[in-house]
Amino acid sequence: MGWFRKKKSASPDPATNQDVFVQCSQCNAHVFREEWEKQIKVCPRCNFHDRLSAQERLDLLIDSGTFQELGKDIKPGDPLSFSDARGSYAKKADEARSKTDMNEAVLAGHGRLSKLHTAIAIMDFRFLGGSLGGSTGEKILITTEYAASHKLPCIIVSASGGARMHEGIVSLMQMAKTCAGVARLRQRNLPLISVLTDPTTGGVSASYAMVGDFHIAEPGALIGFAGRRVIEQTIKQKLPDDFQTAEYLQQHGFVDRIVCRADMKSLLHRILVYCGFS
Amino acid sequence: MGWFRKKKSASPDPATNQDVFVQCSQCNAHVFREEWEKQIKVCPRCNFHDRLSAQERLDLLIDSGTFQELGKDIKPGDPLSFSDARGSYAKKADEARSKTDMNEAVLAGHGRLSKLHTAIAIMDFRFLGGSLGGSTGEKILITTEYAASHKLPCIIVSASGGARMHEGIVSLMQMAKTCAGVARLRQRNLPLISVLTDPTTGGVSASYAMVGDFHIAEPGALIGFAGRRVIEQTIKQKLPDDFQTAEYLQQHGFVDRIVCRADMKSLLHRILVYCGFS
Amino acid sequence: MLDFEKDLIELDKRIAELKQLSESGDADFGPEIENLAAKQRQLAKSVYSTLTPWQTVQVARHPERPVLREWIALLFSDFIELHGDRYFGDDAAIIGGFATLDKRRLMLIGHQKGKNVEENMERNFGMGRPEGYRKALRLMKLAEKFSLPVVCFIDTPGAYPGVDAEERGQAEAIAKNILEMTDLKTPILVLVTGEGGSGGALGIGVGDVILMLRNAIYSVISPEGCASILWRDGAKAADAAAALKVTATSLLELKIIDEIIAEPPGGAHRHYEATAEAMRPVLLKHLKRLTRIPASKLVTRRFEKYAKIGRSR
Amino acid sequence: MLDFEKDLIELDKRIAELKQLSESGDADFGPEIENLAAKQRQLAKSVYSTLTPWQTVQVARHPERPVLREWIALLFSDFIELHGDRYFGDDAAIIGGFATLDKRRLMLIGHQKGKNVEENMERNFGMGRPEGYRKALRLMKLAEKFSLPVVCFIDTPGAYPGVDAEERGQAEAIAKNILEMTDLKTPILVLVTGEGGSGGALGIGVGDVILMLRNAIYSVISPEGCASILWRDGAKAADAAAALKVTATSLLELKIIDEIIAEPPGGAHRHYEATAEAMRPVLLKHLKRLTRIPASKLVTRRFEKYAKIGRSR
Ligand SMILES: [Zn+2]
Ligand SMILES: [Zn+2]
Repeated sequence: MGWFRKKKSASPDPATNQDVFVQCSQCNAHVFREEWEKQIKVCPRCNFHDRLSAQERLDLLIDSGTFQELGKDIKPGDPLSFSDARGSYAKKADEARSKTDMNEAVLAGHGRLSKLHTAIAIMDFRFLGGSLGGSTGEKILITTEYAASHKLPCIIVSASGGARMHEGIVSLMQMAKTCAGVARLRQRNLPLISVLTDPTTGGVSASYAMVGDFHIAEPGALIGFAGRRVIEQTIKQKLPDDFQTAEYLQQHGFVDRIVCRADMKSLLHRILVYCGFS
Repeated sequence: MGWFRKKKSASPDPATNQDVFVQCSQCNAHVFREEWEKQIKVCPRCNFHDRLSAQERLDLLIDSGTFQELGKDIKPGDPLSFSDARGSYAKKADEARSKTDMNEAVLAGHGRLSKLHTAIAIMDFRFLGGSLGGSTGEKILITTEYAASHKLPCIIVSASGGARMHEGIVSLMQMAKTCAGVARLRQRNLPLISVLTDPTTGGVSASYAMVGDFHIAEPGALIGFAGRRVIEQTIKQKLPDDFQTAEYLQQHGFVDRIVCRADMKSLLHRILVYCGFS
Repeated sequence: MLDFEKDLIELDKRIAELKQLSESGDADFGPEIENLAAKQRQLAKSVYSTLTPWQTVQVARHPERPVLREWIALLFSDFIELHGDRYFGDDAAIIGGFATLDKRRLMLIGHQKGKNVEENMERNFGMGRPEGYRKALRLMKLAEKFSLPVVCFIDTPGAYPGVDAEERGQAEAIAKNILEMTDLKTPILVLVTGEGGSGGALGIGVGDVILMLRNAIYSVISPEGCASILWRDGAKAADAAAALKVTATSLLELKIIDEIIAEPPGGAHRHYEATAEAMRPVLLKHLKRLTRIPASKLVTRRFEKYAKIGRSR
Repeated sequence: MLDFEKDLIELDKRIAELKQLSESGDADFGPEIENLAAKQRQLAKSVYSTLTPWQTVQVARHPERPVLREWIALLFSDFIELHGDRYFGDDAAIIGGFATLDKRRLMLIGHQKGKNVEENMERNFGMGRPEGYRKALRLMKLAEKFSLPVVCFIDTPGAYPGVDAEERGQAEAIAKNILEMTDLKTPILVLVTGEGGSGGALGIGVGDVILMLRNAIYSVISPEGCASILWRDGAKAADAAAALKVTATSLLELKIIDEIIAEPPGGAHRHYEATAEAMRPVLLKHLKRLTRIPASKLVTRRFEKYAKIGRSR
């Protein structure tokens, strides 16, 4: 499971004033930075949904001032004392922590979504590619456990390249650990809404992200199990452009709805109301 | 749902001595009648499984002298007072009764299968093409209900062209009625073994025959929802020879095992033992 | 154009012409229009009160008859369509999702026909494939989980008889749905709005209460199919339609359905809104009643109801 | 031929030659054979007691290593294979059915590799597709219904990374299995016999007790894949194998697995029966213990066990 899949984010436009313009990485449109932020990083020309940080996503979904974080201090362990050619995992994790100002690839907690109390976990792709390590899984689990014990709905926003291979088998086992948490929601008839954002692949797509009661995706998000390159090597053919997009997944029956970012909060709210929360 | 699908049975061979030989309708082999009966109507040359009457099937599966029939007197109703160009349904049903010496297309009851007590319903294609009428459904239901109330496993041997259109909507509703019976087995964790014999199509395949815990088919049996001719008209193409055979169904994931007639009883027994009966 | 509607359509046209003339301001045809409209209502009433079974079949299949999307727009609010079966695909011929009927939240599922050739190609004429039935079941289980009643709108010529549908287990998908619906721990309200085509209808049609629009039909086989088999002549479809008792009135007599919802004379295809408004209180009445019954009791009653059908003893 | 096995294979050959000569009756090489055999045992012991992680990977993937069909023949009686997922197909890469181990009835599920090119084409090298995982789940639910323990034999390079597998929801199928296995109300005993390849292994690998053969491996990614990503050089697979801690001994230390089943020196691929006989009592011991625990307790313990893994606080 290649956890570090690359897709360029919109970048400051070097040809023009970097403070004023942003260039869309999909259609190359030059967009006023102010407009870009106002559109929550969605290109006004081509509807490209650029990646959000966990904090940006939280601001988008949870009523201001209502969020209570859980497991803020949980940070990556290093169960294998792993090092590769480029150094130790411990160092990499520290770098990720200082780069993102987060302790792990998940922001976990609970808060109000248009007044409805909900547990929520949001992944951040900037933190080691949103890879699933032991503490990542732990923060997903404390979110589902909080929902289960407080009888709350649970929302998980995924963004991940897959397993965190520096934690080896411990990373793999997080798929079981998080699903065990989902099972406890299910035992209590509590809804899990899985929000699939770009990218949701590998071990995350093959665990909690794909066992929601509802699978809501952002347009164009990459969602799949195996990496594109691995598949191309296996079948010795080029893959179609829409392969593993949210639209492709919906067509094949695995996504309930694709919704533009601006409408996400209201859709989640309406679903929660239908699930009996008020 | 065309209930009267035709497939020639092996016939007395007119070219030779009709009392002594039978001709296989699949490979045209001439087989001694005595041998044919000894092989339980399976062609020794090509393994063609000719259709059995319900009584023959019962003799094959249930220990001699242990069968207790249920609902013997249940005979077809005529809820629509149905007549067509060739006369009344009531008359047709009477003819079927005298031809087959049965009151309905199902032989229902309970008995011992290699000493294991089991409820069993066996369809007979000779009775109006094994079509599913109100009383047919009733006899399936009394079988499942007997199993449910006595905590017995249930075996249903299907052979049917589908709905009995002379009973119109009442025929259709038998699909719900029989499945409601199956649900009550399921509620009690009692196994349903569905034995699929030639043919199992239309409303029977789309109800109790396809919701067994185990789907055991005879080689070459025709199993499907829509009739071959209807499909050919829809797609305007000829269908492959193996379309809707037991082998095709197994390949597509809907049949657990295909087993030769001679081994059927022992397989059913082994499965029942695994289900906890002894 | 349906044979028996010729005169009605003629009157429709003349009324429309006079209205146009009135609007262009040349003269006031008000009284004449009123006169013709009254005549039209009278004629519609007489034609529609004496429809033969075969004529009813034709009305049920009328290309202008409202399809599910239209019923949704007319009756429900806040529809959230939910896609996909989570196994193979998303069938456009059977759709479903959350919907609200006068503040009552429910899970709506139904066959989706098209209104023109393109739409019908996309919707496969409302003929479901296994993935459609499996999607429907997924939504029913969600409804059960979140204690919402299920409302099914039936309008299909039948389940799709194609090679791919057989390959992916059309029979199994329908059988599974029927089984699960007999055992679903939440109310199921079924309304046949157009064609109730055999197993393709029943695959989302098992319920606590079965309603039918006056000019809908429900049958184990198409009249044409029955005629070609039992009469050896597809042209005897009218005879078969009568013999099969496919109309709402016959099915109420047979106690297969629980209530008929009237359509204004002239049929639902002429009166979308009025028909919807006739449906609303009936749906609400049954929803109210059913949601008060404990789930386990519902399942027992559902069993008993189906167990009785076709009992000849 | 594996590098580190060269001398062993040379001895194997010489022993075989002498045996043949003895049998042809020309002379009695009994003492020489015994001598060589002792030497061979000694060498096997020393080679196999010091395998590096990368060498272990190679043993785990050895083309002569027993595959599921062979384990079934060696260990179980009355195997009744059950086919099909009831949705789409019957995957030959993941098989299962009822089986009996010394009078204990159970549901056996496992990856099925081939032993030659044709078999491997048919079995897709033991790489499951969604229909394989869905069949496995169906069988687990049957086991739960009829109160039989589930025994899973793991031996796969990974789930199949193909277009069709993605189309039919490889991720969903594996995720669903993992979820259901954490919640299955019957004992699950898992044995990694060869390659435990990532999600493809875990898709039938969640259980109450996880066992491994001494020379089996279990990893989140293939050493080659990890090397090409983290070392930017696929040839550094040996380094990656060591860093990933893929061997049974490492995994026991990490408390991911519960017990190691020894293989005779020389490996399972040289000692089919002896390895099977080493497996039998261990499987029986755990089956005996697990089947005495009430199902609800099992599920709670399973949750607690997985909840602990990777907890860094
Ligand atoms: Zn753009
Ligand atoms: Zn023959």
